[in-house]
Amino acid sequence: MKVRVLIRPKEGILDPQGQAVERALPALGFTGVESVHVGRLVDLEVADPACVEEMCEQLLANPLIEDYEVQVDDGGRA
Amino acid sequence: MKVRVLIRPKEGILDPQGQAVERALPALGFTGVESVHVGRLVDLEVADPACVEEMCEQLLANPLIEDYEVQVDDGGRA
Amino acid sequence: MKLGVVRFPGSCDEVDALLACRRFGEAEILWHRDRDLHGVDVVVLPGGFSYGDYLRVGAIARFSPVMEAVTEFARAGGPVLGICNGFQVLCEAGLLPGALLPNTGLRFLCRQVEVGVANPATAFTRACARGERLSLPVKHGAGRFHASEAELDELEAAGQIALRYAAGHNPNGSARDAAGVTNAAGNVLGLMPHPEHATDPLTGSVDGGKLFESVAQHVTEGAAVPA
Amino acid sequence: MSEVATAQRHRELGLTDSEYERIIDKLGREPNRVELAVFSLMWSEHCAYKHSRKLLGRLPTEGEHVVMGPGENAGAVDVGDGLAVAFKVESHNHPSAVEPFQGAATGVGGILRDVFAIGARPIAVLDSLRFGPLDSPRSRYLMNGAVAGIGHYGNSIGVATVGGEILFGEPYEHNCLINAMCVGIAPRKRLVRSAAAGVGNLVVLLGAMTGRDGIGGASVLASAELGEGSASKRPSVQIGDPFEEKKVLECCLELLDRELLESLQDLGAAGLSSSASEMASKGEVGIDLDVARVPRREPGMEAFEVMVSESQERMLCVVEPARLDAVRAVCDEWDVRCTAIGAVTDTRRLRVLEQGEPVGDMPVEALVDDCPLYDLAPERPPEPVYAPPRARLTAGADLRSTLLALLGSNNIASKRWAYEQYDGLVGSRTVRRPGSSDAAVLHLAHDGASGAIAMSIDGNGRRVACDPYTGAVEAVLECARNLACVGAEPLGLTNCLNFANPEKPHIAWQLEQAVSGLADACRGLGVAVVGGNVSLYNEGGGGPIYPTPVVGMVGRVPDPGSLPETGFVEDGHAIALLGPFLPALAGSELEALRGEMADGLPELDLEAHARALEAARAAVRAGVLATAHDVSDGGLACALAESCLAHGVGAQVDLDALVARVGEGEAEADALEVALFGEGPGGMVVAGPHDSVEQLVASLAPDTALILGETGGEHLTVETGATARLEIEVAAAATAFERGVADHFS
Ligand SMILES: Nc1ncnc2c1ncn2[C@@H]1O[C@H](COP(=O)(O)OP(=O)(O)O)[C@@H](O)[C@H]1O
Ligand SMILES: [Mg+2]
Repeated sequence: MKVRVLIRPKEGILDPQGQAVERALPALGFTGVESVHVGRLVDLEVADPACVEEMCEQLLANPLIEDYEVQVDDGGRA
Repeated sequence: MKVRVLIRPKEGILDPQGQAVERALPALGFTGVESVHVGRLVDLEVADPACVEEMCEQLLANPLIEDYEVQVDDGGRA
Repeated sequence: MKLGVVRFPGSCDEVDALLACRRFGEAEILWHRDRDLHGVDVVVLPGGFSYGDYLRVGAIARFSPVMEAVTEFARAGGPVLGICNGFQVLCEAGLLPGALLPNTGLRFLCRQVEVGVANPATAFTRACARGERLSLPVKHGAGRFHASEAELDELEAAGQIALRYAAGHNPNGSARDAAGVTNAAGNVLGLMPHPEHATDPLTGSVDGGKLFESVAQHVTEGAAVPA
Repeated sequence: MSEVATAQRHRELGLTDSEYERIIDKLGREPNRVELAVFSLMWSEHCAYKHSRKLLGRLPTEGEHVVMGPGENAGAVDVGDGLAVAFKVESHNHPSAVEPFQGAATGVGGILRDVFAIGARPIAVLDSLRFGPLDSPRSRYLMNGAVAGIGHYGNSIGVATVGGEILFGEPYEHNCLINAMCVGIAPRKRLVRSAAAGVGNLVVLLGAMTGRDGIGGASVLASAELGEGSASKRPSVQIGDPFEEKKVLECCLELLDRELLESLQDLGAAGLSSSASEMASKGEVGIDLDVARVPRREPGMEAFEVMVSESQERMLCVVEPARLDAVRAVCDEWDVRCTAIGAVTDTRRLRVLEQGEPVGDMPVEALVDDCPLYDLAPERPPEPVYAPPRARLTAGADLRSTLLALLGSNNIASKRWAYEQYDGLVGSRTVRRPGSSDAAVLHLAHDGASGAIAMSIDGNGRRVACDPYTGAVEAVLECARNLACVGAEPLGLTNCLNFANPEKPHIAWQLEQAVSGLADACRGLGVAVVGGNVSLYNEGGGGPIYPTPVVGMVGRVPDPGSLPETGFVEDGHAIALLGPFLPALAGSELEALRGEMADGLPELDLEAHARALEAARAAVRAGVLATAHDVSDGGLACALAESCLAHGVGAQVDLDALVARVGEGEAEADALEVALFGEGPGGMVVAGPHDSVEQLVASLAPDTALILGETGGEHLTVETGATARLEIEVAAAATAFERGVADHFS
């Protein structure tokens, strides 16, 4: 089954990448953009989606600094 | 409006990150995982979601090597 | 004193660490697949890019077979030094508090910095005086030490932030200018600067030798760290 | 395939009709798809050097230090104690113009492979980069990406990036140059050649899986002008994987240490096609390859795609069948993929099979040696080829503001912003890191040799554009002077010839002149060329690049323990100017800042320069100098200012003698300006205790040695007679110098 994991910097943790993007946008003519955050996306195919949570805890995310969200593509809308 | 951009290595482009994760998982006891790809996730709030496409082309993604998918959070399910 | 330097696939500074160690004792390379530590007195996790660090620095390396033995060794009070990537691995493995994030400048930085010894009572700083300044190189892209404010207060109170960047020398935005952090017992030190690259007058400063001298004392005189 | 379709296809692949005829002639029939793909790449400029090979014959390639000359993956010279130093420079210009980060990263990956392909452990990388001026966003984008990419690859694989140069000019705006040089070290007995040998031996592929990377890259990206259509060619960006290469590198060196390989070759441009045919050609054998055995990253790849894929981080080796298991065991230990994909035959043909069925069959000689070589039709251009640079200095600026403008200009300002992104220390050999020396110095104690090696990479395209012959000579001299500043004598030279379209007569003239200049300079200094690379067709939308021969040199330093610094180290040292330095404004940075460009550079006397280099080297080796710094861009004033700002030590100098040397013809004010900011080869600023410097100067002819003054204070003060003509606080000079480039990226 296809699974998508969204990993984001925990709230309150400085996200210089997000800030850099936010600063760069106006120069390109994009205004009205805020709260930019950059995280990671992991797509995978797995036999048993139940173990993805555990994978995140152990490897894909660092729970000290990151939040994660698991989305299982059950064929319909993610 | 909240927008989420999913950025992934283009198909056929080498994805060393995905490979590294895929090879690490069995050692942790996670079997049956394949097609791992690692990409980036950008969350942002924007007044006019119509311009996000253009932002991806110009800054957020590298269209030469990455595909992107824009998801607008219209209040309901993304 | 016998030191073991762990080589992960993708380690880069393991030979540098080995050469530095050999100035102060015997030293050998431990392969990431090793399950025992060949009886070494000190373990060094070197800098470099273990497993390419493609997911998150240090994330994959901590699952190497050798890390089980290192964890056991550290928990039993054995001295463990994590340099740069090794620091990152120790945090990921939970042997040290906190985490290391990308530098605030978002770029890799290689430069000489000044570091002050904030706690001279750890296994790796006991040959230093409190407040002593060391000139050491840094070279990393993800060295910004992070922990919660409460945790940082605790670490500071307990003397676990053993090394601090001197004013104006913090290269990465580390909280509280933390350059090197120990576990509560003081036998595990992780630091972003590279002491192994500061042991030869020909290639730079020799201040990094202080860390190796410290651990040599620690090994020969016993673990009783002077208060 | 219909005849018409085929005809179009060969042209699309970059083959001319007559080249296609020749292929038919060599094969005795029409090529099939696989063969056409292989031929088109093997006969591309990039692989066949069809417009440069004849010229390259002029370069001297033999010398007492040479262990391996051009023709192997990298050249090698002897450094004593049974050790050899291998090095080569290579370009990755076109890929970097498309995607600077990955282009530059894979450029580094490629040159590293060339060095470990001959059995040497890479220990240093140097980079030579050219961009448009930094006030252009595109130039900043390219530089930002390229520098990060070089750092990413070198830092991750653990090879120190210890030196380089970055220069700017309008003609590079649409066609940046990314040249990378790698230096490696090996016990001489580990050096290996790429010639395949031993009929019946296995051909084994090591490393990464094969994907559709850079299909057609060599012909399309590297050998054609980047024009409007290039957007459609873009999907062929290759991604570098330094982690994979690190494993492959360690694995290959271990395989060689255990003497398990007969020969070894990297996969570069044209992938398997070129590696296999060159190995077969050098060994005078044939090779059969079965593409079905090649591990693939993607499903559905066709045979021709496998043959021409430029997937990175792969090596090809020849192994005796009985040793295959031992090879496998080493590969397993390093977690490196290892697949026998073919065998050495006695047919002298490259045969491509797919599951045993032949899908291509070509004479090796036709692939490697029979590509037509073209004569250039050089013609000196009747009028200037390049528009002068944009003026950036207001007319009538006084000497102080002129100096500040120069120090802060793109070309002269500190490149700290870039080199701080490179790990220059890994390996524990770096005695002189970037910013602390004109040449990088690496000691060899850990490798079992005494002493150290010094290395430098140089080339000033704008000066070569003013005068291709003299400009090229100067590039060699500058490299040698950088080495002399650390007491190193050159052991060998590598070069990368970055030029525009050689089919145009004036570009051909530049190329011909520059190669002659290189050849003469090498002969004059007694240095052999042990390898190099040619990158042609460097003209994007904005016209041709400046002709840019880049020279890399490696030299030997007997004692790295007492090297001078590039800056003044303490007050009260005597300052002298060594060398037959005769400054002129022609081709100088000042001229460029004023928006002018000379036609022609002053002639120079190579023999005098060779003697002066020898003397400078001897002086440095004598260990009496605290400071030695080469006079280069921005002239003597900039060299002095740089020496002051390195450690914040001021200086007071008197230029009477130099002004007199500059010249009869010039009005006095002009002569001072020329003495301060004029450029030319041969100059070196040195400092040290009065006794030793005065003795040194007295021992040399007056036209090659002048006492200038003394270090000390917080200013750089220049006098003529007893009158101060230019005074500047060292701190102000430092600020201009440090911010000139960095501010563009903040
Ligand atoms: N400008 C040059 N000067 C000297 N040798 C050169 C030059 N250009 C190419 N060569 C030599 O020609 C051979 C082929 O070069 P190249 O195709 O770049 O090799 P590779 O495919 O191994 O990178 C090499 O041995 C190289 O050293
Ligand atoms: Mg090669």
